[in-house]
Amino acid sequence: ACSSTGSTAGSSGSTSSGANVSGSAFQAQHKGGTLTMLANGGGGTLDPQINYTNTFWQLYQNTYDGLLKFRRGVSGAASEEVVPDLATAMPKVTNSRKTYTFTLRKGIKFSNGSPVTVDDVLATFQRLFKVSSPTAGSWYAQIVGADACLKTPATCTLKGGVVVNPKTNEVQFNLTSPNPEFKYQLAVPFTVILPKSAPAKDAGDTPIPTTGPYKFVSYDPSSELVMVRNPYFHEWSHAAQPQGYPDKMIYKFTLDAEAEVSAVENGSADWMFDPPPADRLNEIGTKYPKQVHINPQLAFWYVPMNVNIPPFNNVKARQAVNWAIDRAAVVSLYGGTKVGSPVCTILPPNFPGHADSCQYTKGGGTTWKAPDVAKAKKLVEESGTKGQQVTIVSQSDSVNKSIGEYLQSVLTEIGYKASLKTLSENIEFTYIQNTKHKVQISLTQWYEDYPAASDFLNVLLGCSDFHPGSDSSVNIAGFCDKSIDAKMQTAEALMGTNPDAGNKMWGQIDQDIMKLAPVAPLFTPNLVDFVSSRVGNYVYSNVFFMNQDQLWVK
Amino acid sequence: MNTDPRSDATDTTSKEGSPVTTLQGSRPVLSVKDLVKAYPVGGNALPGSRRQRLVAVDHVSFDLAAGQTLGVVGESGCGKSTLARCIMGLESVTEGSVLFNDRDIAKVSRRQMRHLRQHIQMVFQDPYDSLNPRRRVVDSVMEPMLVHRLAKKPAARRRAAELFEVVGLSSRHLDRYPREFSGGQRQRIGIARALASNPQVIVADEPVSALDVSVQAQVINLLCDLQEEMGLTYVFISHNLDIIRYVADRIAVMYLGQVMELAGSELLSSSPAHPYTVALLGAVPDLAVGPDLQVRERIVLNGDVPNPINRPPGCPFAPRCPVAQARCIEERPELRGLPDGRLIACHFPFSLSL
Amino acid sequence: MPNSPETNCDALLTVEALTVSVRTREGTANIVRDVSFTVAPGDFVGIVGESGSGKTMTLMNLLRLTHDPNLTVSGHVWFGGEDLLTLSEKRLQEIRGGQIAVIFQDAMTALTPVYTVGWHIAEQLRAHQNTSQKAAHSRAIELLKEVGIPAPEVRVNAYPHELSGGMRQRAVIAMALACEPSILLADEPTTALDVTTQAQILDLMQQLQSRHGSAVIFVTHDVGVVAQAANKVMVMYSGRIVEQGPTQDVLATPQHPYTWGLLGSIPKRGATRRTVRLVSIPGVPPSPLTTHDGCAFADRCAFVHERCVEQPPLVALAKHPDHSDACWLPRSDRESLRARVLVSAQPADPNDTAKRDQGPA
Amino acid sequence: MTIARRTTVPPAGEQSEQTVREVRPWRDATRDVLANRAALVALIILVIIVLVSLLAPLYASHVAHTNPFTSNVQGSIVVDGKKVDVMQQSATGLGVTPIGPTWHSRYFLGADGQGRDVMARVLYGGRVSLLIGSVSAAICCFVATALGIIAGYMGGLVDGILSRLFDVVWAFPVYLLAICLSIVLLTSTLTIGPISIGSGSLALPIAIISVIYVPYVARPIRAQVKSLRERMFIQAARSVGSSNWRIIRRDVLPNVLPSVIVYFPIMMALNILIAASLSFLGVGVQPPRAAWGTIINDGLPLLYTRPLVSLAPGVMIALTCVALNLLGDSLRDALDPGSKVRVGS
Amino acid sequence: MIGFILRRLGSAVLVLFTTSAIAFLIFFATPGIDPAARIAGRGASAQTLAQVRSSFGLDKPLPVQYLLMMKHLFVTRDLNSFVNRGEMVVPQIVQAAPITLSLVIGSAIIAVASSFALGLISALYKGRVVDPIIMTLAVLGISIPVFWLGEVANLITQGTLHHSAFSWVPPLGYTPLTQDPIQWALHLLFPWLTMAVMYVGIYSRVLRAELVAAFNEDFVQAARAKGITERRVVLRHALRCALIPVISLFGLDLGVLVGGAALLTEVVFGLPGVGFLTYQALENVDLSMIMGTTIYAAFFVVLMNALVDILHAKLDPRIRHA
Ligand SMILES: Nc1ncnc2c1ncn2[C@@H]1O[C@H](COP(=O)(O)OP(=O)(O)OP(=O)(O)O)[C@@H](O)[C@H]1O
Ligand SMILES: Nc1ncnc2c1ncn2[C@@H]1O[C@H](COP(=O)(O)OP(=O)(O)OP(=O)(O)O)[C@@H](O)[C@H]1O
Ligand SMILES: [Mg+2]
Ligand SMILES: [Mg+2]
Repeated sequence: ACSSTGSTAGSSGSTSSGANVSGSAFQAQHKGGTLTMLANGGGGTLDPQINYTNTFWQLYQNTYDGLLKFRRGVSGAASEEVVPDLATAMPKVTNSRKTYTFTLRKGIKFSNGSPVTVDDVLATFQRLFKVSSPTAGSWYAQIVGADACLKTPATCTLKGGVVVNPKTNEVQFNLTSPNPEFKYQLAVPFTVILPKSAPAKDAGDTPIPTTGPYKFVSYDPSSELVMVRNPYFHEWSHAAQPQGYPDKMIYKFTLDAEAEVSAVENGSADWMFDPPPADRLNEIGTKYPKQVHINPQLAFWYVPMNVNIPPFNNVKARQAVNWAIDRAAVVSLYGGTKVGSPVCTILPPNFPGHADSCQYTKGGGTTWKAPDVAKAKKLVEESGTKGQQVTIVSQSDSVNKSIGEYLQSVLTEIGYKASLKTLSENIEFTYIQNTKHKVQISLTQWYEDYPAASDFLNVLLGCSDFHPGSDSSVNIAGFCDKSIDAKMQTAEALMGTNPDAGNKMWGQIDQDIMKLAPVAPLFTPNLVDFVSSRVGNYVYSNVFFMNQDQLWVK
Repeated sequence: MNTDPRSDATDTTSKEGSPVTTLQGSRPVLSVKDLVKAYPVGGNALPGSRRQRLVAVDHVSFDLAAGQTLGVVGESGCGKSTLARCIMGLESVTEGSVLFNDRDIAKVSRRQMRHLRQHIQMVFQDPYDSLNPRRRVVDSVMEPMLVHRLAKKPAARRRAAELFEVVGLSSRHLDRYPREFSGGQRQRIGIARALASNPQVIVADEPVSALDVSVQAQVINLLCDLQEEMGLTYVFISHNLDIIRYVADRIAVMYLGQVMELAGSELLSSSPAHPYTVALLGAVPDLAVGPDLQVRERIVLNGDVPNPINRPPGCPFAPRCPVAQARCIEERPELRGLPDGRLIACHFPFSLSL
Repeated sequence: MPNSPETNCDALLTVEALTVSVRTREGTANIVRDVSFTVAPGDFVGIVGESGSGKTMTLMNLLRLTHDPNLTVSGHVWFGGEDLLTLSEKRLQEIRGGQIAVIFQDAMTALTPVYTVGWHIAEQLRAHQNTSQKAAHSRAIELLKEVGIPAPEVRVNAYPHELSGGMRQRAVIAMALACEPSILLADEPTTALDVTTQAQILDLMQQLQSRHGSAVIFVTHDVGVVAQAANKVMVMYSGRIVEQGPTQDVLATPQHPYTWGLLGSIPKRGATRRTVRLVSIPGVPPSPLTTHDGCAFADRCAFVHERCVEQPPLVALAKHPDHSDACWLPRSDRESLRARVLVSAQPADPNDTAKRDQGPA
Repeated sequence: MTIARRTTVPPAGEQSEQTVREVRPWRDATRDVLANRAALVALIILVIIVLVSLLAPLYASHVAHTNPFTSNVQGSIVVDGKKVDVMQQSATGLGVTPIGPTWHSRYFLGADGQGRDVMARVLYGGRVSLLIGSVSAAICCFVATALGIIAGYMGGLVDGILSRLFDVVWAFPVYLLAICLSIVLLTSTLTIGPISIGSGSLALPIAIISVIYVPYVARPIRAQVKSLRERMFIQAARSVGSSNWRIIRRDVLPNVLPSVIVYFPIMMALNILIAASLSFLGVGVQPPRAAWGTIINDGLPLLYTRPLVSLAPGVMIALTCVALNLLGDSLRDALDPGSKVRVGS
Repeated sequence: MIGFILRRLGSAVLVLFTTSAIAFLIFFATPGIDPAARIAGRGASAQTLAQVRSSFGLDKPLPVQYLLMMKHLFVTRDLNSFVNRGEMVVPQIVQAAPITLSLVIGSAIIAVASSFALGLISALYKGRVVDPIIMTLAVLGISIPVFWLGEVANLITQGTLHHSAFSWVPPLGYTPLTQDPIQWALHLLFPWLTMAVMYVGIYSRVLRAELVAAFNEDFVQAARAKGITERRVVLRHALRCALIPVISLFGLDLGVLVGGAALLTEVVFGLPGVGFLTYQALENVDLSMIMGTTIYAAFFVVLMNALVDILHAKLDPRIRHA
């Protein structure tokens, strides 16, 4: 009975205390029923090698399997562990960490009845390039032969990169250089094993056969997605892919968040994907405390400042912003102290490499206490940037906009002529990345792909992710400090050999970066899951959130 | 005048020695030669759609000497207003020419046209519509003077005041809006406007049709007096034969865009030659007031004016003509001169009498 | 029937002191004042007068056809022993179109543009007779034929705008005659038409009237039309009847100065601007808003005198009891005064600008 | 014949000088508007709304003592002797609710999601909304009049092209056009000659809104000019020798002006509504500026807890638009003689 | 007649082309919405971007891209959404259309019925108290922002009163008619009413004005003179003629509404109709979807324009022969 785990875990963020590492045994009496889930809109294509949304990554956990997988059926830190899934065991790593060898389990069938073979594995990795999977060029470029695949996807063979042996059922990956994060990258949905018959193009709304406990029946992005049990599924690893409880899962996509809350409240739906709107939090917190589960997320909201154009090319100006922002106020705007906690570092609490430290808080200390507006004003004065025009760019949804408005008010207070420009979330993220738009300061957020410090520090503030003039330049601040970049290389290399030392080094890099203040971290959000009263067995994975298939609806 | 409309009117007159078309020795002020005005109607500009031609004015010719009045009479839609607009240069001419003091209005440049406009002015049918309701009447009257730079504003205003007195209005009313005037008064203002640029020719298109009988007489008297005083030349259009007979020296009877008969006023009313003229005269009730009052027997025509788009091939009047013969339906009669000086477009003149 | 007039038992319609006034923002306007007349069967009554003299208002209020809440109508309109002004709406509906039909001035606007001519006639028929749609339709064709519309089987399905003005007016006449009314009210039925067409219509109306024997009340501002068609004439000025009588009498020996002006302002045959000057009545008709106790024509009258501040009554001529007028001028002087009006106009003196009709101001 | 038809209405009695009432079209219209009770009420409401909007700074600084543009998330005020947080944390720590109406000088209508005084914001919002409404209505009417006159007077090809253009703008879904345009303009600064419209600028919504309804006004104006062209007084002006430009200025313009004036308040109401709709869709006035529409939008997340945040500006919009529409109606009655029965004169 | 049809078709094609071209150009004038960047996902490498660009034809010249898009939209009808590659534009619109139609038609029926009643009463009782009351309400109807009214309706029916007076109101959303007619109607009731308010305001005002004008027409008086009942005078003569402009107006509005102008109502009430689709496409700056909905909208506008012309000719014989 893990149902209470999440809700008790919420307060401090240390969720591992009550976690059941091995996961609970299957309780047959709760098997059956239909789980109804709600989301504001569909998650786009159903193709797991292309889809890059939280909405569907969560679903792929109980439908598809990769060679590896983050542990399922458990809450807390244990869920960050990578376990063998379709592979019989964790890979043998040889050739100075450049060769990974897996053995494929036998006797597993796709939901269309065909068996899972090593050919499917090879085809899956070729398809990764053929369909131009979003991270094909960044995460999987080190596989031997990936260069050619990136150039001409249609003829991708990955010869020498992915070597399969149908006799031994072995799969071998050869990399051009060591990649400490490779195991994580094999545990995300991009590399789930698909039948080789899967079309070499975006499958769109057409489901591709699954291996997990559920399969997709129908998908209409504007109305609903239906999943039923995969008749060919049997549990081969309780840790990687446990049996699910509901017989059927329906995901509906037509309501807005307000309506979703009402629907879950009155039991016409069991769970909502979207965070409950801020004005309903109080209501559900007081009226339905038992149905609310709050869990910390490995993410942070932050304010990147463009270090290459005025006024934030001046470090004092950037520091001033860090001093001035009242993180508590921002948390208030986000929904209150239960749903977010102020942060001072880039790496979220509980994230590998995180070390408590706070350089910009009134009175000092390792945690954030209060803003120091006087100091901020002084710094602005000293920087000589006072009175300059500053435009903040934020997303246009109500929470982002209200934080944006707050920032605008703060910047005005410390001496800038600030204005706010809100853009639809789909534009904003690419808009602020492109240096052509001369964005001075913006509001955005970063959610981890997998639990590795480089996924924050290197990706967000490393020189390699700064591409002037491109819409894909996730180093929004345009921060490129040669010495820090060198340190990051070292830390990354260290991760392969000595993860603890590596993580420690990442923590230091975090603080070094914060001295230069290219960003102002605001808070780390907590995920509020609101479920209907009949739902039991709530399990929350740090990586892919709630385990939908583990919910009891009976 | 002979049947060839292109020949010079004065010459033909001298040849025929006709008393009616005498121009009292002077050259014509206004001379219309073979004027045709056709409108494209129906269909559209797209290729493939057949546009039809509506001939509103069909080969009309006449000369007008200074100080004379030409009356134009005819039923609704016979092209009287179109003729007036063509004379005024408000409408492009399809064929033929309108000569004002020997200059072809259709061919002069825009600047010259503007200059010419000064000398030909118009009085409109609807006194309620011919004055801009949103402008003071004085502005309307001053407009020709300002446009033609005949006077600066204060002088123009003084002249407008004079003109007001001339047409029998008080100069105190200069600054009023048209709404404040009765129809007859408005028509006087329209006349004042027409006089403002000292024109030689005034084209009056049904100037009294919209007015009450008692007021009609006021306006007709005014126009006649002004003509005497200023030596104006009029083209006077009306559908009322009584009025035309009263004001005109010569009368052109129009039917379906064509001149049916053109003759001196007295000649035309005393001995109409064209059956249509006869019918027209007959349709007008004669009001000889007094003990000798008697109502004359009328000639009632059958049918309606034919559609100007599908004109009959023969005489346009043939379908309604009580004395039409086969030839009338087949052959269109040309306008020709008769010995008594009148011009007529009929194969069988004098076949119908009052 | 308490107040039914006994005097005119042979009269078809008797109008007594019909008065129409209307409330406006500027005050109350008397549009029709104290109008009385009778119509016998077979009469063809012409009402003449200038625009705004109240002709239409008189005619329309006989059947209470004006629907303006600001209007007040008083007096009596006796028809068949009933006072139309006090009759119930329901009974009135039976009379309208049935016993008394109306022809409007502009046939284009008097026909609902979206229905065919046949539909209009059928509606008229079916409003008063219990006939089938089909019978009504064939009767419509007959009626159209009767008023001289060529190819009535085709025209019956024509929409008003598809017909020429004359045909439209004929169709309206056909509609009005559909139920064989005993009285036909016609408001300027020929004003919008060409002279030749006007002659056709007048001819037609006279024919039909003599055939059906109905009485016609006929409004026009063209004295010529009255002269041609009517056997009785009423001259209206400023809402009052100023002269009335048999057409012959009124036109031959007009009594009222206004009638003189009216007749004199029409050019006579043979008269031209060089020989004769038109008689014109100076000024314009008074606004119905102005309240004048005396004779309304006084302002424009060449023979105005002290008595004119009083409203003259309609008095019959001694010799011709049917011919009456409302003027204070002594009967004996009328002949010479009339001659003066008409004679003074005779020799036109173009140089005498003093004679020019001055505008009112 | 009905008396509404001008040609049968006899002129004013002109017997004597004294009885003649002077006619001044504009003054008459003003008098008519003022005589109409509904119009008078509308006018008074409008004047009040404009006045209080103009006096918004006075209210904010002297009555409410707040700055309606500064977030006040952590602030607190004293209400009835008790200290109250402006943004009240719920006991469970889930959710924060802004203070409700105090019915005192501060936070009279409560606070919005940023802890700002709703009353002050609504007043300030009025300034922006009215500005957007009036300026875009003015631009729209101006452009539409110009185009309508050109199309109607020139006729032919020019008319054909302009009419098609109106058709296209009309067929283009309004919101689509507005949102598309505003996305373009938001993300890239629009530069037309010396004028450059940045994202924060009010010129942005004004520009968008004034484009959308140009056909709405231009089409009837075009039709009116087309029929005016056939009117005799225009022919008279032409026959007198006036140039086209002079005719347009002296004869056409004064005659379409009444329609334009009638359209102005109606367009203003429409524009205020469409500006609000655009704000609702997230394009339009950008913060920190607030128009009524943006305040409604800001208040939507608080709809169920603090409905006044959205209700108050909505009521203001409705009130303003009712007043403007009533004014437009009575202007139409006063300026368009065709629609009214005039007797005597 | 052929000329008429040709002209209609010509202008329809012109409008469709221009609107789609405008939408297309606006899209490409907008920075930061490079579809490739979004298709490729966050943190995509430059190669991936280039790859996506070429595979989706985004590196071709604009006119070619436009033509390609048109081809996918009309010929093969397999145009994919730019944001959610799996979504096909045409089926999405086809699916959303019935919802918009349900909304618009229901609301139109309510609007027409009530505005007829109100306009007729108002015109018949012109000068009495009911007239100004109705007309003021009508003005109010056109003065209330529809989205605000919708939100207020939601506040009332879904807020605190939801548990008492309005417990019968289902939560926001849509149920297809084929699935459950009663739920369908209940779901749409408040959207219908909300959307109808403005149109009731417009039509009742127009109808009243037209009726008042018609009552002043000679033919109404002439009809009375025929001795037919007042009822017939009003309904068959005055109303029949007054209806013509109202019906044209109604037809045009219907076209615009079905074309997506019901967007605000759909968004407020969570109805996944075409307007909602448009709204989402705009939020996501999804060009192909925007193109789809724009052309769909323009199509309906043009179609309704044509229908109105035909209907107009049917109702008004004067037009037929012009
Ligand atoms: N702009 C135009 N386009 C097409 N046809 C026209 C145009 N103007 C006049 N017509 C047609 O030309 C013919 C002559 O018209 P015109 O106005 O000259 O007649 P009219 O004799 O003045 O008639 P009325 O007595 O009614 O004024 C008519 O059939 C009319 O329909
Ligand atoms: N409903 C009304 N309200 C106010 N005044 C009216 C109304 N109906 C008519 N009048 C006025 O009554 C007077 C007489 O009108 P009426 O229509 O009877 O004149 P008429 O003699 O028929 O004129 P016309 O020859 O122009 O048809 C006019 O001055 C007119 O303005
Ligand atoms: Mg004419
Ligand atoms: Mg009349």
